[in-house]
Amino acid sequence: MAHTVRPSRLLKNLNAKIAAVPMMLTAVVVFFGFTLWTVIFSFTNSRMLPRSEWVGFEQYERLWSTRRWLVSIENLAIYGFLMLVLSLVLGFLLAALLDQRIRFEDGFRTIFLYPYAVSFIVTGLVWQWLLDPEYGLQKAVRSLGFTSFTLDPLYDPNLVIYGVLIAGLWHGSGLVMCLMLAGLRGIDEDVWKASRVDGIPAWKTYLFIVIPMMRPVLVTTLVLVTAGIIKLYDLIIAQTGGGPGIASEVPAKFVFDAMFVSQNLAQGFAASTMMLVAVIFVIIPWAYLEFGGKKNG
Amino acid sequence: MQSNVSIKNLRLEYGPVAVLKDLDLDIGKGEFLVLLGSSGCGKSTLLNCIAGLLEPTDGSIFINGQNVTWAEPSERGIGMVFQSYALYPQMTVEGNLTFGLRNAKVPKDEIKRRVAKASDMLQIQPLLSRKPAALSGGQRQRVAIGRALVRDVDVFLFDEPLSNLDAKLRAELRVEIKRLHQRLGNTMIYVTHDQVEAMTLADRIAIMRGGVVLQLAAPKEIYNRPAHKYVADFIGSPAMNFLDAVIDPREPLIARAGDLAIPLEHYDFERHGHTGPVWFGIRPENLATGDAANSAPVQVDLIAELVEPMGAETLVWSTLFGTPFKLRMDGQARIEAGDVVRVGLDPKLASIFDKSDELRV
Amino acid sequence: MQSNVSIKNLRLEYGPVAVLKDLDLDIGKGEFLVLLGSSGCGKSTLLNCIAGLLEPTDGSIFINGQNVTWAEPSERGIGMVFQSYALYPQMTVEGNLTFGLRNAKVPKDEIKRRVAKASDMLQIQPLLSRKPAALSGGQRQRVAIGRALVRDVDVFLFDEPLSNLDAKLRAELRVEIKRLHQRLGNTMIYVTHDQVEAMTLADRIAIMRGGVVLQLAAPKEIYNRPAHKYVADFIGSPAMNFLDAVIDPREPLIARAGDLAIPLEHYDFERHGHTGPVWFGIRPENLATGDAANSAPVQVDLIAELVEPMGAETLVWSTLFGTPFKLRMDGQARIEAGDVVRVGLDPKLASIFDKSDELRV
Amino acid sequence: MADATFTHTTPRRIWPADAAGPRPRKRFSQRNIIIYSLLAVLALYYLLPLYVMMVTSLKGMPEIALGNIFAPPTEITFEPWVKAWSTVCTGLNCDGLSRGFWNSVKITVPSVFFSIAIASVNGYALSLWRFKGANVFFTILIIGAFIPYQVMIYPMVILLREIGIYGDLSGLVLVHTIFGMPILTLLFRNYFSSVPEELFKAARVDGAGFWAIYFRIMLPMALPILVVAVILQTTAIWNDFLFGVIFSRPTNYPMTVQLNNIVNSVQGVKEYNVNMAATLLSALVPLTIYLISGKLFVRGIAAGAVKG
Amino acid sequence: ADLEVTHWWTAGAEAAAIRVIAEAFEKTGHNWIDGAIAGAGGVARPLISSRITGGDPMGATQFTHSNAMNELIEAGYIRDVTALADAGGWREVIFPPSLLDSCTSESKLYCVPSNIHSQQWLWLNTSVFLDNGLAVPTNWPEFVAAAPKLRELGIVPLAQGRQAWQQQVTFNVLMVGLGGPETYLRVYRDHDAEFAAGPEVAEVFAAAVHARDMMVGSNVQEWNLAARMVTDGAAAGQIMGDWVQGEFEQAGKVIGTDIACLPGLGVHEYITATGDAFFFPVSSDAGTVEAQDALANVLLSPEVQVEFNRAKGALPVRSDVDISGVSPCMKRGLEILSSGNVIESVNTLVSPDTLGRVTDLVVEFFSDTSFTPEEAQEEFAKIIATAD
Ligand SMILES: Nc1ncnc2c1ncn2[C@@H]1O[C@H](COP(=O)(O)OP(=O)(O)OP(=O)(O)O)[C@@H](O)[C@H]1O
Ligand SMILES: Nc1ncnc2c1ncn2[C@@H]1O[C@H](COP(=O)(O)OP(=O)(O)OP(=O)(O)O)[C@@H](O)[C@H]1O
Ligand SMILES: [Mg+2]
Ligand SMILES: [Mg+2]
Repeated sequence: MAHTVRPSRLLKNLNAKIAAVPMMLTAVVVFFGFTLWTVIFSFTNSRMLPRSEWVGFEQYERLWSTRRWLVSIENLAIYGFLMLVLSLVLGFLLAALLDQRIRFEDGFRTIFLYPYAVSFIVTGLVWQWLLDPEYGLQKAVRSLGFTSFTLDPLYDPNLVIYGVLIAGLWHGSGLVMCLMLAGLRGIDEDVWKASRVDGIPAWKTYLFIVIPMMRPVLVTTLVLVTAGIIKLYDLIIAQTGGGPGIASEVPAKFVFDAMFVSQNLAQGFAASTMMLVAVIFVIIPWAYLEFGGKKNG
Repeated sequence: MQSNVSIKNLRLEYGPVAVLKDLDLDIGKGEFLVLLGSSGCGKSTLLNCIAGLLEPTDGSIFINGQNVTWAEPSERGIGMVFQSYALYPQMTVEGNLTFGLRNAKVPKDEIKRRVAKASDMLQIQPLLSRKPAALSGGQRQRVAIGRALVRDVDVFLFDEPLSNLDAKLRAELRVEIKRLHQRLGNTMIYVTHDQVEAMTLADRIAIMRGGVVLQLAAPKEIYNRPAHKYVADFIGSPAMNFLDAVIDPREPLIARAGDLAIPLEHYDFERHGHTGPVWFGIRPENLATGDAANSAPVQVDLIAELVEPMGAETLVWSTLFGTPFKLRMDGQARIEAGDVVRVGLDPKLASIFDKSDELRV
Repeated sequence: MQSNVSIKNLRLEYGPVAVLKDLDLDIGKGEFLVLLGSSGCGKSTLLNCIAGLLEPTDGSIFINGQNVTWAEPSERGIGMVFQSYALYPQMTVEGNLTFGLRNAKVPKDEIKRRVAKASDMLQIQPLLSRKPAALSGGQRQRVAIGRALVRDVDVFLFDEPLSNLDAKLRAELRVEIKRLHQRLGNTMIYVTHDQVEAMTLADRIAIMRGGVVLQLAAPKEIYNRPAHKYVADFIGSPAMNFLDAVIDPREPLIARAGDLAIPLEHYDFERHGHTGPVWFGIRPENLATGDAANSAPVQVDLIAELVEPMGAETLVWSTLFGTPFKLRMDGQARIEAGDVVRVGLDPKLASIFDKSDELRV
Repeated sequence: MADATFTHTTPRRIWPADAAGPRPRKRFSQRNIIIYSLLAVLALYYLLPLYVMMVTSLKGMPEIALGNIFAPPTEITFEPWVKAWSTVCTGLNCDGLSRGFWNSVKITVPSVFFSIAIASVNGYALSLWRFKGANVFFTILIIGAFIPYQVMIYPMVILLREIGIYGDLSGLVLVHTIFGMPILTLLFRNYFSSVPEELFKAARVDGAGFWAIYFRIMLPMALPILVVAVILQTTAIWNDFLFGVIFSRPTNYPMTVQLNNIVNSVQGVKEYNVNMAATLLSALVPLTIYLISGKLFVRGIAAGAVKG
Repeated sequence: ADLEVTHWWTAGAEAAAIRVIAEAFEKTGHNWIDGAIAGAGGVARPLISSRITGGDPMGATQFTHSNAMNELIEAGYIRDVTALADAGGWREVIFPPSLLDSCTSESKLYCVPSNIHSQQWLWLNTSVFLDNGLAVPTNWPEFVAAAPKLRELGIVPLAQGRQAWQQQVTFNVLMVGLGGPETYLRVYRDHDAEFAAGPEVAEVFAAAVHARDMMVGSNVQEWNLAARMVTDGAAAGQIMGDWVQGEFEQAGKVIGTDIACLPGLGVHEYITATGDAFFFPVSSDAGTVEAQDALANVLLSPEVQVEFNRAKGALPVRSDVDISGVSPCMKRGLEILSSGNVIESVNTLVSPDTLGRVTDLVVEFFSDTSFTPEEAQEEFAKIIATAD
């Protein structure tokens, strides 16, 4: 018979290991190696081309004294927080409405989901037009006789990020709805019955029983939404270009501009390293939530 | 018997399919009624209608004399226990027990009192501060019962509460539920497809098939005098043996099966003088073997094809006139495959069904 | 008896936890061995080791005399049937049966022949072109057995093949598997936690607990002379009654339980002269009632607390010296809760276990 | 269960709004009115942009200058569509979006194929073969899903340069495959984890190896999740802007980049109608995919994507 | 051979201009592959440089004169065209010579200038003033004074696109025009932070506040849309480089009569004479090199210079070509050039990084009315202190 002695550990599942080589390479070279490279070069004074002249934390000091960076961070914080909360709320609301055994469920679901199919570029452009005071909603409402109606968030530095949020929500809440709906459908029908027998109103059942039961779905959703928020870039490019002024700048754009427009790679690396640090702070609690209690993935 | 839950002409349709077909049922106060039937026969549907979780298409439901057909589940005075427990996973056991009461604004000390009583009764006091995930299956089911208990209602509904548990636990909890019923004296309606549960728990059993009740009677009656071939076949394990027989109109007191002539003068007819093709049914445990066989009115010799020793008893599989024929013998009986067994058959203990409508004759 | 599957010193650890602890087992050619034990005792783990689906930490496995400890599952000459059927959902029944053969590049007509034979034996010919989704549970399980059958192997492994089926179907398929074994004469290793299956199918039963085999013996032996209190408790439904008793060194042939003195001169001791605290165990079906009670060596009067009529028999729940005590009576016995029953107890039929090591004395 | 909801006779769950007491049923309860009006209002928010784009893209420039964006076109013209597709200029290239469209196809098809092929094998190996150390790589990969692309772009440029495929379609395909890997692998891993392990064991007893099990057992079973993956990847890659800008040369620009160019190359008056037609054109493929297979998407998500 | 040429000339007049070059180039038997990148230099520059460093260089690329190219030149990515220049005698014909200096490194030439642009212009729609009974301003202070009246009439005094580079241009035009060349150079050439915090620069910031107020209401992004506001009469003026003339002319305006121009804002008449240039990434492909040679020669051929610059509204880089027919404003520009009132562009004075920081500051300042000039100047001085 083929194996009478214990085969070598390395050769065990050899095919599986070979098949996983692309993944290992990606993980080690790209996600780990590249990130490390970027972090290392953020301590140089590289300009247009990477070079290894060490300058310590100089890039970071400069970064944190740059107004545009601070504005970017603040914008991302506002957008991220609101996007997270509102897309979860809106997505859940939509899913809960669709879960009421309504008619035309497929139709409504498609309506809520289709924005997810279009690119951020399209999303940004559309909402730029809709929120254009000379052309879009404001003009339309004014022409109905409400002449004092104002809706021009994209031209108000204090409101522009909310204008972006409207577009972001439009784009992303459909997917959240989809995930939530799957979660709701996965909940034991008997729990609903039990709460009905207990005489608990529907909203309370959702709030105190159903939502806590949907933790796995919520975690998945959270991961997807958060990963999307940090990468916020295309939408800004298409909708506001960072303006008015620098009022809607975001870190991803800051990095891009620093690396390619200002040709200060190291500054861009420093900024992206800061983004990485922020991400790690997001991931740690998530990993804890996800894997903390139980073993085995 | 004063009727506590009363169902009149209940009909429920899913589109063109009627799941409950003009069903009538009266359940007395304090009665333990078991709804028994195979999967898909409409037991859960009926229970959900009584609970108010499904809207019937037609008919009405009375609880304590009041028409509750359109009332909210929480207003019907019912408590319900589910197969999957349906505990609220993120609340403690105490939270689970009290959620409904707190919601109904029951005073604090009243809640306390009821929880104490229920948890005492079910011996779940040490678990009160745990979450359901930290409980075993049996404990969860006990909490689920407790949740119904604290509602202080007249009618308890159980939907296969034990079928997710393993055999040992099932037997234990079955006894607990029976005891609970004896102590509380509430009306209980209990859905199951396990005949042992039905036989041991019920005051009366309603056997359902295809949305109608085939027979509603006490367990012994159902066991000894099944009204329908389906009931006879469904109840009893191993199932009843059926022989293809004919009652000739010329000799209405003899059933002929194969080359046997079975005298029926001691058979307790439901429909006297019935003739024609029939199923002659006899339970494996009602067949006499050994010495007793020789004194039975009818005797046959069978070849044991397969012997299943099961500890306390032994099952023997054989064939008679081309159909499988089982007998149940004592656990210590020494018999092996290939042996010939003389079997005695007492028509008094048999059940005979008309072949066309499958009803008892 | 020539040994076909032989397991030596098998050890399997998940991290620090040893799931199988230096387990030894010899299974004879053509034997039907059942692994019985409660959930989590390591039955599936052992079976998976034999099949080559898990790598043991230590020890070795021989099949047909060859060391296969490190061989691929497909090279071991085994066929396996799983609890969840594990049919390939996108293939037809025929595809399912032939997948392994096609993998092994068996010639076309040989495949045809084997499929014909297996499907004939299992009566699944009409199903060959259907997908598993279009089959009932019983049919699926039959196909799963067929898949093992066509491999034409010496050893069949079954992992709780029937536990996903309903009671009626389970009883039927059980008989089929038994017949299959009688016809094929293969070695079969069958995992279950259902004692009825174990009792009826097995040539020998290995009762496992916590990764070790507690007792390996024929069903009757296990039922009548359990070697361990756990085995005694596990086998038999309802479970054996246990009385807290003491054998005084001064009178080694009397066990005292409560105010009873039970003479042991007819008890078949395993460890002669054993004294000290013991469990005195007696099965509910070995208790005599009625006239027979009066002629038994020991007699007690019990109050029936709960009566469970189960058709062919009736269970009576009572209490003796503070512990629950069950008796099993005839199905036609007329008894109700509250009645006093005289019970006769024959030490010859009892099993006694040492309290410290729980082994039979 | 959804299928049954469209028949009149379906018994409803009774809800609090239906209250107590014997009373006849109403077809439109208060509850339904609230639900449907909420849904209608929300649907408006989601449909508004599509409506405006549609309507505007069918108007002529004079009408746009005058009118209300919500007014339907008085005279429908398809000229903006034609212009957007085939004649609008970026610099000297006046072949509209059509070139970008084919570029997008050329980028999307291989990228979707390779990223799914690799990720599904990863997910399969991770969930069923579980070799030592696999989880370390997987963890890095998942953390990688969060890392902003900006962190990795520059070294990526260097890598592609060193391999010699910078600016090539193959380079872009590689980039999409790499950055699509985390989420897709997670998706497939979760899905394959929910496949009964016994099936895998049965196949091993039947003598099937790594690839045989993958191709003949697992892949055919993975249809729901494949649909999800194809939809997600197609839309993500089709809609990608950043990688398209950085890793391709103008002759290879995907549609999104071209769209941005066209919309931003203002020559005289802003031609809203052409821009919107161009926008709709660029969104056409993913939109069609969603409209056709949205139901499968939802089902697939429910089947495997949701488990944590 | 095929030659891919990247550029960001996508606006109407610019596109017409590049077509002139492309057509002339194709006459030499080579094939022009157009690599237009929309969205101005800010979008295009990174793409161009990442393609060059990424090993996928285009055949040639348009670029503004700036330090941005220096690193690429130093790293050896850009072709040395000294030989071509010597053969074509470029040093003799190109005027002003500073055009070549800015892309000369270690006495080797790396670019081919194509046109001269000057940024320091204020353009005014004369009919807006005259129709409303106002005099056409002749300098910045007069323009500021007229602003309130224009506002009353519902006219935006100053139309400016909101893109970052335009705001930067606006600010630096104010710096040259109002502060004068000394101020400008002390800040950007000498990086004199103390001076940058001083009163001269404070005046520039004060003017910037005026500009900020005058810009309210010009909610457009692109410069050509801002130009359109001017030609439509929705706005009165625009600060923009001379390339904007192309847009005015396309709208049917006559430069000099319909549109008035004030170089150096009519205060300090100094202009930068920088323009666009073409760079040739190093290529090992002989065909490509040949095509590059051809393009270099086409760019500087007198016919192309005339036609191209006429279309683009820029000045030719050769002093020996016929410039009859250029607008009065261009003539004015040429005069200023000849008189030597030329200053270096910020692009060549400071690094893109420094300029980027200045741009960020200016952009924020122009968009946020609560940003006081004092704060802004303080920030500005900080940037200058670390400028390079
Ligand atoms: N939502 C539904 N739409 C259509 N038919 C349904 C629906 N729910 C249940 N049914 C049908 O109603 C019949 C009765 O279902 P019910 O759940 O009452 O059966 P049951 O007796 O409780 O079975 P089980 O023992 O499996 O729980 C079944 O045939 C089922 O197919
Ligand atoms: N992958 C694993 N990691 C750690 N422990 C495991 C793993 N798989 C099984 N075990 C443990 O091994 C023990 C034996 O498991 P096994 O599946 O063999 O039990 P079993 O006897 O087949 O039970 P059941 O009747 O429930 O199938 C259990 O206690 C289980 O917790
Ligand atoms: Mg049911
Ligand atoms: Mg198991």
